[in-house]
Amino acid sequence: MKRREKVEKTVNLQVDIAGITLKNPIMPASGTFGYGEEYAPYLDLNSLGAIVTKGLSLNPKAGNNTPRVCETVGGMLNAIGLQNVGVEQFIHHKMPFLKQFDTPVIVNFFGNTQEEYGEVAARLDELPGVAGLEMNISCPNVKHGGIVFGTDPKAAFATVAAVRKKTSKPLIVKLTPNVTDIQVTARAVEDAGADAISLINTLTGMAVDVKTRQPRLANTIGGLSGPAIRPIAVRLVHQVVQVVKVPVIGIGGISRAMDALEFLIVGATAVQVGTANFVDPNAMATIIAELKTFCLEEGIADINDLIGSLKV
Amino acid sequence: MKRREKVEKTVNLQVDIAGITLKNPIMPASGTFGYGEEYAPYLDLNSLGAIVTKGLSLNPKAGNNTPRVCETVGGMLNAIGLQNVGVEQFIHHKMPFLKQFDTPVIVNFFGNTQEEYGEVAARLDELPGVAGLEMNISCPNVKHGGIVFGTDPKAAFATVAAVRKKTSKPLIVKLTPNVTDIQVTARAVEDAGADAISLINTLTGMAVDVKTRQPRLANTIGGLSGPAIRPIAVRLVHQVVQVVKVPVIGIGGISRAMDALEFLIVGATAVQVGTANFVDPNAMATIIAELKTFCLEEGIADINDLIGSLKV
Amino acid sequence: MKNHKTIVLSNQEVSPGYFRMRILAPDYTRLARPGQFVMFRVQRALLPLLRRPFGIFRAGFMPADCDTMPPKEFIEIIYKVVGSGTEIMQGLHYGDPVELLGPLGSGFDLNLTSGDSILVGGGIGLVPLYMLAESIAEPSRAEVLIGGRCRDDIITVTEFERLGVRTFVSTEDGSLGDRGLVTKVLEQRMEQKPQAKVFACGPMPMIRAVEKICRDKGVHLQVSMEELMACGVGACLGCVVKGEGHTTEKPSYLCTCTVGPVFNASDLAWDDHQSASDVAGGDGCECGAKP
Amino acid sequence: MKNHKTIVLSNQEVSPGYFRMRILAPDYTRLARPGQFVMFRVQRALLPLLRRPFGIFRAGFMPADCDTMPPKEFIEIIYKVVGSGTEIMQGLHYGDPVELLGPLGSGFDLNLTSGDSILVGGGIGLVPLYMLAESIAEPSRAEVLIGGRCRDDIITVTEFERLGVRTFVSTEDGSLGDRGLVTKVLEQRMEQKPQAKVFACGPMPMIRAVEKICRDKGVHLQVSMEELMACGVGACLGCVVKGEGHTTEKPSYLCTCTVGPVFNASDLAWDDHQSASDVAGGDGCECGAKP
Ligand SMILES: Cc1cc2nc3c(=O)[nH]c(=O)nc-3n(C[C@H](O)[C@H](O)[C@H](O)COP(=O)(O)OP(=O)(O)OC[C@H]3O[C@@H](n4cnc5c(N)ncnc54)[C@H](O)[C@@H]3O)c2cc1C
Ligand SMILES: Cc1cc2nc3c(=O)[nH]c(=O)nc-3n(C[C@H](O)[C@H](O)[C@H](O)COP(=O)(O)OP(=O)(O)OC[C@H]3O[C@@H](n4cnc5c(N)ncnc54)[C@H](O)[C@@H]3O)c2cc1C
Ligand SMILES: Cc1cc2nc3c(=O)[nH]c(=O)nc-3n(C[C@H](O)[C@H](O)[C@H](O)COP(=O)(O)O)c2cc1C
Ligand SMILES: Cc1cc2nc3c(=O)[nH]c(=O)nc-3n(C[C@H](O)[C@H](O)[C@H](O)COP(=O)(O)O)c2cc1C
Ligand code: FES
Ligand code: FES
Repeated sequence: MKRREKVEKTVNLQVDIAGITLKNPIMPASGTFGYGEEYAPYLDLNSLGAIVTKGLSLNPKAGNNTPRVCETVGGMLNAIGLQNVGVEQFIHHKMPFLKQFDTPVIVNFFGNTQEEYGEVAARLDELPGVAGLEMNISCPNVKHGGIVFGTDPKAAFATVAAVRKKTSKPLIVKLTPNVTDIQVTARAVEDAGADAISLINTLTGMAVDVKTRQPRLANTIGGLSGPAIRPIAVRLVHQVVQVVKVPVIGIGGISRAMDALEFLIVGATAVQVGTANFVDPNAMATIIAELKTFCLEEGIADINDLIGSLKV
Repeated sequence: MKRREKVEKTVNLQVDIAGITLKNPIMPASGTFGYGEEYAPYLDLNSLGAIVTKGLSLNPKAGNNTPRVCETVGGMLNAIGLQNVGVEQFIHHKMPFLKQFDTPVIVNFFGNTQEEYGEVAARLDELPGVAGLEMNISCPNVKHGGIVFGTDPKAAFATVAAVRKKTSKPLIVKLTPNVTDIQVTARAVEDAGADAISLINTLTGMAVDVKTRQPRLANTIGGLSGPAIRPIAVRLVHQVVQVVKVPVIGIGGISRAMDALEFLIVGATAVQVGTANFVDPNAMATIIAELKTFCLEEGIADINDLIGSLKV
Repeated sequence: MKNHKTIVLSNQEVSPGYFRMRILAPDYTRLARPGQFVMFRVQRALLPLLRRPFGIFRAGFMPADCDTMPPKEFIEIIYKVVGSGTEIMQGLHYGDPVELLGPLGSGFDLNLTSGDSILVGGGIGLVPLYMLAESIAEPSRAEVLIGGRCRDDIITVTEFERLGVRTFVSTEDGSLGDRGLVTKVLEQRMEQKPQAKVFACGPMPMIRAVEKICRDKGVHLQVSMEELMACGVGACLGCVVKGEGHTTEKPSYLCTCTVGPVFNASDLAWDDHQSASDVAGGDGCECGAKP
Repeated sequence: MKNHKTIVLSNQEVSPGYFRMRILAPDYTRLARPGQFVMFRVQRALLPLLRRPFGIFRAGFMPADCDTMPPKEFIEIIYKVVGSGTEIMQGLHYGDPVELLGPLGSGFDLNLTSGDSILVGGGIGLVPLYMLAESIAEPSRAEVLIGGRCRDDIITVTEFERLGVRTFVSTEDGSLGDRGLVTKVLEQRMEQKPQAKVFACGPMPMIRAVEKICRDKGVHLQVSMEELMACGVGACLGCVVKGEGHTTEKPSYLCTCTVGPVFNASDLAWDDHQSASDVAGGDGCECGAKP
């Protein structure tokens, strides 16, 4: 009661990521929000900090065999196989819808080779209405025997540097958590010209149906996401903000404002909400509202004051 | 109903790890079962496949400041700081109790330096009643600026090789999951003379109290364990069994027989139960009983037939 | 298509292991079409994490509480207890808070029901067929073949009969109705009604057998498919089935949640067709009935 | 020390946000000592994962169901709703399955209660003090100082009075009893009863203040401590407090769950003593009472 009296009446939720101004620090995580239109019936897309699309490749990709998803304790595994409509279809059939909104569109993309990464970036660079690119480097590098771009700092540097040459749009690089030392990767992509870093992508995991003795995913191994992974994600963001100057977007297991706040407090400038969209199509709207309430109750006039305010 | 008729009447649960014969593949994970005596009031220690002790160091270790534990979704973080009574006290005050049981005792240990690892191993090597040693290589290497022995394959190799010289007892090496490529570490420790490999130790994680803006653990970062991490653990065991010949012990988020079976099916010869002991002090007894029932129902006469029976 | 934060109205076991739940559901009588489904959130907690998909059995009105209040709309689902989510569901009571996302997906094509119709359902597969039967203009020209492993799996017989739809019951173990697979009955009925269109929902092996029979006879078939789902709205791409002409080189995947769950059988690929329901259907019969 | 798979007998709100739960608990009247606690498993599901520690408020017998059956034993706990676990607890009803591990930990030293005793409790800290009061041979020589932030936090007053123990109530905002900290009352009562031994349980700032007062006056103090716990049996080493003589160079940590929760204050370190309860006690008062 007494506390309420001290409260500020307004709160600024606006944040800035590499020149992109977000109304608030909440946006969907790639691959969990389709191309935006899937959730438009449930959520006002204008209320979001940004819209992040499903990962695009140069050509359409059909994805993996099913089963593609399964639930685990506090999380889920997926092996969608990066199914997507490809960059051209996106431009013609998905972008017009997204342009209607007063919300920055961040396009997530990937390639099978360094060249392909560059080609997609170049194509998207020309595209009006795209506020920024998010580059997913968690894909297997087909030229180098399937090692993942993001797990080898040298490959990460080279790929980001190649993309950097192809676009002047804000470039966010999305890191995989499946590495020994995230700080090395983070510095490599910053050095290669990333304007921002987002993390984490999914942790690789596996589940077995003990009756059939088959993996629960057709692809055997998949990506683990959801609340279960949040502590790992918070730790990784904490480690990355210590060694880079570019802004960081925190991702992993965010379902509520409390969860988003953990990332902001350790130093993320914004966050992405993934699996929680499946659980509650309105999750991001609730998080934004709760964030505001939290700031009001704690007397925080500007959310930027919270960012990196961890007391250790 | 019909199925029950086909059932075998008995089932062999006995497995063999590096010359240690276990009545069944179920044993506690180090650090979650004290020195055995803590759980003796709740569980018949004779019913277990083995007893694995809290990690021992050469000298007693006091551990970290509190808070040392906190719950996360489907898991928990801990930063106990390897508090233990030290090898001498263990020998004089804990071992006599453990010797009463007809259950192999596996002693988990660690060192701050390569030499210390060797010294502890040498001291335990003389000790009658110790069936095997489990070497925890997830500790920061103080001589090399705090990098963790287990995250650098060369350091892992050297440390295991040093310990190997000091003991002729079965040597199990316990791997950390916080690496880019677990297969490299696994091969390194096998080459260095490990008789068996156990995994996983905890994943590093962090949680924040958003009101106080402090980390929930005094140590900031801690180890994530519990059901939340099981998919990651199963994946890592799956990857390791493909590249080593020594038996593998699966660990991570096992609460029920179904969970243990996932590890056995991907190829673990035995499993360890950790956090679940806190949740239910009788967890391992229940798991052993459920394992037997599962085998009976599925018509499996010998649990060894299940090991590595994954169908991909 | 809305997410309703709503409540359970009733929840009753209708056969061993099968429950019928009524949920307060504004607008569903107007919006829901036969064959559609909902994503049901069992509880506000994070366990189970994901919503579970259930077919809509029927939508209806409850008598109004008083003269000035409009009557309340509800839907009913029927579910079988198979895992963690449905185990929690069986414990829900009147007033418990739940969430409904829906109605989702495509429905059956009602234009196809103008002539003779044969509805083929296995176990829980009867659920969407009931709402389809409700919508058929001339129920006397429709019949429903109700199959199950044993007598416990035979549900909704009286409900169909009340609609005036002729029912044929069969169980694999003969514990209720004819002994044998529902597909055997289908072959018999198709001989009687060669012009009938077929509508099927049930475990994957049944669906596959039905598809083969219909393809061989050149009969139009609509099937309701099941796949593991995360989102239910086409965003996660988890729930795909293989479309007609699918090959490894040129794969074609269709979302069960948006393009389906009801498909024209001719729009799908039928060789080596894998599905979650293959897994889900694997459990033995525990009813104790003697064959 | 056993793990009982048992049931809830009753669960009632006794003050806003505070619940009293009765749980079927065989053997507890014989085994439980004042100051001990249980590790309570809220539900069989994995959320919340870990058990929650609660002090034993009392152990007793229920009237037998019929003449030939022995009466049933129960314990009672009183808990404040502060987070996910206690939120689920408040929804539990008669018959709901729960698990009790206990009785655990050390208790108060009853030998110290032969003369005058002052019991000091803040909020939920009254819980273990009540069972201590029950065990005091001459209740009239004991008195209990009941403190809280506001009137909602004042619990168990009548229960202590029924035992014949004199009660002194104080709240920080003055909404019930004297206005001010319970430690102010303690100083006053210690002047009246200079020989009294002190027994304290409550939020960490209170405990620290009580310790200082007693140390300054050279009065024997027993405190019940709270720490975050995972196992409750001494296995995880999560729940330690700093022992007397603790330094960074020569640390001394004692398990709250086995050596404690009740300690002689002189066995603990009191400089910069950190504890979970520092965090837990941080919430504002929401009772709405005007100071
Ligand atoms: C469009 C659609 C409509 C459905 N309609 C009904 C219905 O009307 N009544 C009914 O009882 N069931 C229906 N199902 C299946 C139902 O969704 C699953 O039985 C339920 O999700 C299982 O949840 P659980 O937590 O109890 O089981 P889990 O513990 O999640 O899994 C237990 C078993 O159920 C299987 N399963 C889990 N999720 C699904 C799923 N989405 N689809 C198919 N199998 C699954 C798993 O493979 C596993 O074998 C439908 C599924 C779909 C896709
Ligand atoms: C020996 C002992 C006896 C206790 N007796 C009682 C009692 O009689 N009545 C009562 O209401 N509470 C008691 N507590 C505190 C009680 O255990 C916590 O309030 C409870 O665990 C919170 O659970 P939660 O899931 O609701 O909260 P969480 O969501 O887990 O946490 C919410 C808040 O409670 C704090 N908390 C969580 N666990 C503990 C813990 N183990 N100890 C202290 N604070 C904690 C957290 O720091 C956090 O601020 C006791 C604690 C101990 C150690
Ligand atoms: C079904 C699914 C599909 C995903 N697809 C992509 C993708 O196309 N590109 C990408 O960078 N990340 C993808 N991700 C990862 C998410 O963007 C996010 O990094 C991850 O799920 C962790 O966040 P969460 O725990 O909030 O879900 C996907 C995740 C899921 C669950
Ligand atoms: C409180 C706690 C203490 C632990 N201490 C040790 C230890 O001393 N040595 C060790 O090798 N592992 C230790 N571990 C890791 C466990 O042995 C195990 O590898 C990990 O918890 C994963 O298993 P789980 O998910 O079943 O708990 C500890 C884990 C916990 C939770
Ligand atoms: S369930 Fe997510 S796309 Fe169909
Ligand atoms: S709670 Fe585990 S040692 Fe005390």
